[in-house]
Amino acid sequence: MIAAAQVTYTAAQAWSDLAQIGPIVAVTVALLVAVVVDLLLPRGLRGPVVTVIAIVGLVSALAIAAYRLVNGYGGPAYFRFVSGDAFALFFEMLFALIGVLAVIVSSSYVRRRGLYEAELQVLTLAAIVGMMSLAAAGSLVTVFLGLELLSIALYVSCGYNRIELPSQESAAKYLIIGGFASAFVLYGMALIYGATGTTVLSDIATRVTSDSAGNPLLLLGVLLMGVGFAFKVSAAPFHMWTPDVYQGAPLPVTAFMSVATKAAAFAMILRVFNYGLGHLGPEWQVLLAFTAAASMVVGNLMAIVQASLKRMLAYSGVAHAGYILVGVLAGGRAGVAAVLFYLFGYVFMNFGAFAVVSTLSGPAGDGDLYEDLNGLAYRNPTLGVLMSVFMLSLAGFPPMVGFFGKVFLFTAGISAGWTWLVVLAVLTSVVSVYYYFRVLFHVWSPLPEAPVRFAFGPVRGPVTVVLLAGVFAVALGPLSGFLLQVGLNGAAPLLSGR
Amino acid sequence: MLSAIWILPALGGLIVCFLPRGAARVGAILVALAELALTLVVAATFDASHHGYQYAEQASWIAQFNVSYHLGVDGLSVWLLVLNALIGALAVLATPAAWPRASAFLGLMLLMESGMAGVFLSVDLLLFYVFWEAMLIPAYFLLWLWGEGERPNYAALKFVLFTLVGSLLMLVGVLGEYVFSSAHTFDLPALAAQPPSPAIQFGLFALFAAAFAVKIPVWPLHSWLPDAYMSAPTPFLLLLAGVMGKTGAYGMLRVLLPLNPHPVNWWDWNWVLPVLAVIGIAWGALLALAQRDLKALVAYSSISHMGFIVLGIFALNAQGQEGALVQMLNHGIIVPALFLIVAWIYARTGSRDRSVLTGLAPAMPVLAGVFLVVTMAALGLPGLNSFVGEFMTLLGAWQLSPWLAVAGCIGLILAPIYMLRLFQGAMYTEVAGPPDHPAEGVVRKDMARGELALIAPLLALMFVLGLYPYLVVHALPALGQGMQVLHW
Amino acid sequence: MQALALAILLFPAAGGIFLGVFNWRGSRLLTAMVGPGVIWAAFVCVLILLGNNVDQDFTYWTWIRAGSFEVPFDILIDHLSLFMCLVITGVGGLIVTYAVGYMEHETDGSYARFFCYMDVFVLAMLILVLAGNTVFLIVGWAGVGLSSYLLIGFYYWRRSAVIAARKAFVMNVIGDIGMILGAFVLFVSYHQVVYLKLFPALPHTPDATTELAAFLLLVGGIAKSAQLPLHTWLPDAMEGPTPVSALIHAATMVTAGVYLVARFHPLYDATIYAHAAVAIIGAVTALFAASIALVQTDIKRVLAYSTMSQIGYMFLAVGIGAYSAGLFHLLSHAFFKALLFMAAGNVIHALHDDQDMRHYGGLWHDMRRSSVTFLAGSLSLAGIIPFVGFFSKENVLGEAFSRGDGLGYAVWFIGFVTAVLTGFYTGRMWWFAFWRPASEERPVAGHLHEAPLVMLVPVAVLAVLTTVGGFLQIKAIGGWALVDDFLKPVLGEERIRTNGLEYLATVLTLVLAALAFAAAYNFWIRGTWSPAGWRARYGWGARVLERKYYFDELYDWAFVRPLDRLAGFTDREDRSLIDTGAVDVGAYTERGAGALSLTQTGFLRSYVLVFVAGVVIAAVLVLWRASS
Amino acid sequence: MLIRRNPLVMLICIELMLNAVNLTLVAFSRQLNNREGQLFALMTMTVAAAEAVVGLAILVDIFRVRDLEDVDDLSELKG
Amino acid sequence: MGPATIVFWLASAVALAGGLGVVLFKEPIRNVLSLVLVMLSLAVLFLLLSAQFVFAVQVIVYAGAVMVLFLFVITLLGPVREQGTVRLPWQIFISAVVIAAFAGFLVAMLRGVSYRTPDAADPIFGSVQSIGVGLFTDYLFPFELTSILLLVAAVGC
Repeated sequence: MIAAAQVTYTAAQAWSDLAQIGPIVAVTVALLVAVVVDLLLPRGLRGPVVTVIAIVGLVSALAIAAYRLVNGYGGPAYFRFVSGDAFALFFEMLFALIGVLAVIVSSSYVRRRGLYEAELQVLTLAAIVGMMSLAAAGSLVTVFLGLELLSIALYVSCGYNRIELPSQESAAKYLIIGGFASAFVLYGMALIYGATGTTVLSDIATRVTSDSAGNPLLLLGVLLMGVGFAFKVSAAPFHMWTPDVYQGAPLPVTAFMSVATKAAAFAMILRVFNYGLGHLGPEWQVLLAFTAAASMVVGNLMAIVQASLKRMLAYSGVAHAGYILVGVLAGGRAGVAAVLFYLFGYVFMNFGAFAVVSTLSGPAGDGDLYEDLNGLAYRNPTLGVLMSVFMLSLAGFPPMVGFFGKVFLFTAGISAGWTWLVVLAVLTSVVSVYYYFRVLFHVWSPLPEAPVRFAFGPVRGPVTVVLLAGVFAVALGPLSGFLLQVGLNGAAPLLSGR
Repeated sequence: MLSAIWILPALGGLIVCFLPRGAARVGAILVALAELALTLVVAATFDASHHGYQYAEQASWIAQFNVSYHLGVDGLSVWLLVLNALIGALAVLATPAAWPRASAFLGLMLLMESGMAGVFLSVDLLLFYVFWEAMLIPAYFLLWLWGEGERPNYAALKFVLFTLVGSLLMLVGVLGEYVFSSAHTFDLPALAAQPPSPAIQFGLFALFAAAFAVKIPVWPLHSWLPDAYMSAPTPFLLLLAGVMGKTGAYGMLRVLLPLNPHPVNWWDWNWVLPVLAVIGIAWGALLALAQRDLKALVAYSSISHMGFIVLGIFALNAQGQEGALVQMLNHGIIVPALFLIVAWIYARTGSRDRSVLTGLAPAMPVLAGVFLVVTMAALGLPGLNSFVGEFMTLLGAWQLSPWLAVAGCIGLILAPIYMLRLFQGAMYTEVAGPPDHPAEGVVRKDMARGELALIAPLLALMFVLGLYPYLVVHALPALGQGMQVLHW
Repeated sequence: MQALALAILLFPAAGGIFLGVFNWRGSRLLTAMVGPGVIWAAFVCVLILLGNNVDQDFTYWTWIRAGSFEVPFDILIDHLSLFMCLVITGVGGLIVTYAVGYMEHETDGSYARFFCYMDVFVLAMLILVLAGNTVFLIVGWAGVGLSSYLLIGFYYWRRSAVIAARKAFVMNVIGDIGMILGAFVLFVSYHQVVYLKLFPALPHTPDATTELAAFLLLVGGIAKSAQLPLHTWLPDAMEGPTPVSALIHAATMVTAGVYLVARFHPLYDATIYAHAAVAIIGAVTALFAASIALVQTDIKRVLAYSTMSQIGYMFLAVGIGAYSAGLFHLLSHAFFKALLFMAAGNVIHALHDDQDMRHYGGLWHDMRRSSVTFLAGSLSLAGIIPFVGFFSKENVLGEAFSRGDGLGYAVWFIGFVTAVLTGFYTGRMWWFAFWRPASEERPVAGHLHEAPLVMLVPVAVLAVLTTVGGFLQIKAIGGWALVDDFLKPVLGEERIRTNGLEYLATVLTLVLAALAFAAAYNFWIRGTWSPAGWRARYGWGARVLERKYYFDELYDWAFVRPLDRLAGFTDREDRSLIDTGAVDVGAYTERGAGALSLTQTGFLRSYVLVFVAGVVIAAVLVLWRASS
Repeated sequence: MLIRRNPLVMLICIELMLNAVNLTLVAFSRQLNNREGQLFALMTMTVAAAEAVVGLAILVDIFRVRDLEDVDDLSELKG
Repeated sequence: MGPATIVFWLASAVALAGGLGVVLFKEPIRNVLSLVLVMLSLAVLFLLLSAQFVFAVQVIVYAGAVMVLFLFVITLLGPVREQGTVRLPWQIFISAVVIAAFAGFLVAMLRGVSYRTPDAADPIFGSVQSIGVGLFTDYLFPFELTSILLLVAAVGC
């Protein structure tokens, strides 16, 4: 009889493992309840109830994450496949926050567009579970599964608006290229597994030492995974999908995707590259340096000539990916903390901008052109001012968080020796000011006589979201010291491996 | 106390933005005058003997990078603060009641004033940079939404992009300073104590100088000025021309020189900039000669005047730099007066073209008299304020190298020519007859009492600073220790 | 005493401000009272100071302090400055009282404005004279330039006046810059600004810095005293009202250059070339101006050129080291030139502002009193025996003659020739304008009403001074020299020992000048040598003189026109070179972006292709990095 | 995948690539003699299946709207 | 040349042929069938690598269920041959070049790998029991994740 391998897994340890990944559990529970409720309730009630459940789940996840972040962080759980350390908690808190915002905005958007609401919330919840597990991943397997769960949830939500072709086209494009890229990642992971013999990141970290740079398996693995990650972060040579998908997908999905995927992808890069393959530094840094430089240039240049707001914001996302890559390249505690800080700030800047654009969309379709913004400041002053705040923050003007993010990123960059990249970043961000100010031009240009395409009704939901995002964007500027400290704590566990 | 100086206009500005037109105007005036009083109190109680920063306020802001919210005022910045507050108050008062969207306009003006006050106050490099950029945003909106001329947005965008290229390069400089200087802090005096190696200083100098050169503007980077000044509305122009240029020059004195005392690598920067300044003086003067529009003439003349300031700063000796500071104050007094007068002439005659304007003196004798005094001050007539600055700047430059001073004198020779063309072009050409029976066409529209009251403080300052510059100068030796590069 | 010294300045300042700001629309009487009264008050203060024999440097407050460069606001009271103050306030007071009458047909506003400007001028002149340090000297220097600009351009509804004013001001600014650079050199090499500290610091042997400083200060002197290179503004300055010409362009301002050299005599003693240059410029200008005066038809222009010529004499005197002789000639010139201007003013006033001598004639008969005074002035100008002009001019020429070296004789000879020419054009002016029977075009045919009392009294006083003044210093004929003794404490010992010969020279010049004056009689009146005949034969000479040796055209061609062209060039250059440079950058980025956006074709397969291309590039990079 | 124009075929190619990865994983698992590789292979299978399902669903949606058999037709979003 | 190596060469040849077939056949149905062929040959290879459970799953689940679904969808949507306008003429040429470069890299990199000869596999290595134990102890978390993944896929379509 083949003796079964004896594995001890006591109940106590089960509970402690569960506690480590508290937020993920909360969101999963919410997801399951939502699915069940979606089936049982009559048509009318479904949408709002699911939204409420989603919000409750996310808020509780947020609470758990915050609570754990405050007093003591956990260690690895489930045989080091996932860990509850500060880094993971930081991101879980971030994703829960994004989730809450996204759910509010999408519920009112969907209702206005006459779409079917419940499924979208479920998909968002699923995506968040994927992201959280990705951020908390302890092993390559979890990374891959989190990535796939996130991607598939997004493929579906991109194609959510079944009636209109652009939405489906964006979903199809995203799926095919996404599959292609995840095949690359998978193959890279297989090679790393082949070379190191284990998929657990902490073991990989110990086994990969600086002298093992010669091992071709590792090199190829790094290359392929680097390519896949760059795709996910929509860095330059692999960003081709971003504008089309952002433009095609329904607006709240684009908003969620632009912010959440970027954050999750960067968490993944930090986990795998900075932590796992720390000693292989020079190799993957060259790769990321190339993509960073390319994405800064391409992102900013392309954004100038865009006519559609969503495409412009997509390219600005590509550019910002380039800036954040500088932080990743810098590595070290300052670098990682700068990345975390910038991601937190970027979330609010970008999400706020998208939310403002989403308030423009009426039953007829998304208000996507610059002209739709004309005289926004006069029609709805709060939105106008807040849009200006977001644009200025994205452009990196001081009182707002964008500036401080850039300062920390560039300081880490320069002290790590990437001065040429920082200078390139600075010059390209001057170009970025041009198209951010073009938005300001339309927002503040005097009210045109011709009625704008979308006179939009009362939009309390997204306006509150925008307000919240705006307050965060401005308030975080002066309070950046506090947030940076949180980032530094988050970065600590990551680097303990090295 | 010092925090109040920049918070008061900031808060005031925000509040005024949302007040209705009437209340906004009154509120703005109150805030501006309170700010002026505050700065005057600081200036009055400023004791010149004490070296280093007074009224220093320090609180840690971002501990990880030991960035501290550190404000302080010393000989250099105390009078610039007063100038900022004074010109701000005048600008608010100069806004006519029937100004479109007045409350937003006044609010943004106060915000800009608070930004500039912040620049003069901050002793921490990062805080300096934050205020440096923050003052740009209201300036963009003011220049664009209320700009005259055919393409205000083009001018505003050009202004912002020009300044931004400079200031973002400065950002790299600021961070480079933090990284490369062994002090690993953003505190100016500490950074000045341990400057990095000359080669790094060379690079950092270039980065910082880019930002300040655009702002002042120094010769090759000045092409934004004509567009910006021509399309700027008059009240905003007072602040833009009067004070914003000075932040650049102040930055040079506060940040650029102490932090990189000898930026020598391929070439010595301390030699490049005085030459550029002198070219700027000549270039600005020549351009002013060629202008037909009065406002453009004054704009270009201010390039020439700013050239003196930069020349003084880079004379790297006591006379030169003190002359530069005095010249900053003088320019900050004279240019707003000139722009006010040009605006009043424009209001009365409807045109700014030097050749079209016929003799106005008989119609407005008081305006003619005031215009005469201001023109004389502008061309540096000894006895009035501008001479003191120019004399000491040229004296400093002479000690640097006689040829620089001689070249600077070109500006002195050209100044009377274009200033008198400005004055006589408007006032005296083809006057129909002796003053008591002016030509029929010219309706007697002399200066109103309000306008006179507006320009009176500037006139008084011109005389006071002309006859008793010691009032300002005695504070100078108590410059911050950051200035030890200057072998007094 | 300190307060009194400051009072000299405060009186005219107060007057100027009061008239300028308050009394602008006030009563004419008040203006008439305040204007001259303030100057007489200053005169009284000067007298008091003179009486108490004050010789002190009063410091009031620190003007500028920048490290070692310390400039106090201080007034230096010594015999030289008191001497100049006497001239300024005394003659100035007379002229301003005369102006009360001369300007009465002006409107209220302009009347007050005129006196305000006059007071400002006197203030500036006093600052110039009383300044105790180089920087304050420059302040006074430019103040005088400003007030001359204001007064020349007083009739601003006349375009020519406005142009003349601007021209004068720009010339003065060039002079100011010379002064400023001179002050720099002095401060940089001797680290002193206050006279009393600066002069002892000066070396006694001539070296490069003293030469340079002296030359630069000389540039200032030349511009202010309208000497040769920078003289073109003086004739045009006649656009201003006659009292202005009298005060500024005869008595005070133009003599500033002489005062400057006298004040900086330790510096000039320590130089050879600069000192000689002063003399040469003075002599050449004297000759040059006298020659032009021969052909001028406007009475005020004749007087202007004669002023230029007389100042040439003064420069000649200080240039050869005879400082007190120069100052004595300055004093005498102030008397008779102011007299001539005011007398001419009376005539112009009577003939309704007609200044052309050809329309005069028959004045001896119609305006006897003014003619008498004018005769006294003319004789003094020509240098005839009893008048002050003779003594001061001969004194200068005597000093030049007895200097003994080459420079002395050359300069003396030029002075001698100029004296003859002066005699001739003065005679021409007298006979042609006054003695000749009334010409047809005379605006007022009948009996000319003589000037009012307020205009005649100052003229009479000056006439008396012109005749009596000579006896102050009759050194020319071997007598006592009061002026030299008065100025000895400041200017030091006389450098030139007089030998017997120069009396001979003096007699020679006297006789020839008298003959020239007489010759003018039959040249213009009896017509033995008809003017037309001369003009036919030496036509070209006349034209050259009339066109003032084409200096104006030269300056215009050399400076004014190229400046405008250069300005136009820079304006175009600024737009094309720098402006488009910046804008192009924006355009290129835009075009680059456009090209890039073409790659976004929308075809899925091209995206995948770019993706794989990216992978290949990344692979190359990683390989290169791994191998290096 | 780069050459074929039919979206369905593209999905098949992706499946092929994932199969290839499975092969390498199992091979390495055998070589390193630990079972992680095989477990990972199982995981990839489920993921591949899920992706195929979703892919086909989306393509069916597109086909329902208009009969497309060439992926290049999908090019409204560009520029 | 034991029987195992023969089977190995045979199976890998078939897999290669199937792969080419998937890419080159014009008819979609032929592509799917060749993919099934590839999957089966892979299953045989798995057997050789003593991964019995994976072999079983591959054959039953993957080859069976997924491929059948593909077949079904293709037949539903009309298996028409590929033709119509060729929108991107240069696409084929450039992609060929790129693919060649990429393959070159793969080969160059992998040639240098030194393979360790695997030691003898104990009997329960690839068996269902060891996979089962592993799945429910070490891989517990990923297992749960896959369940969520499938749930989403179900909701999605």
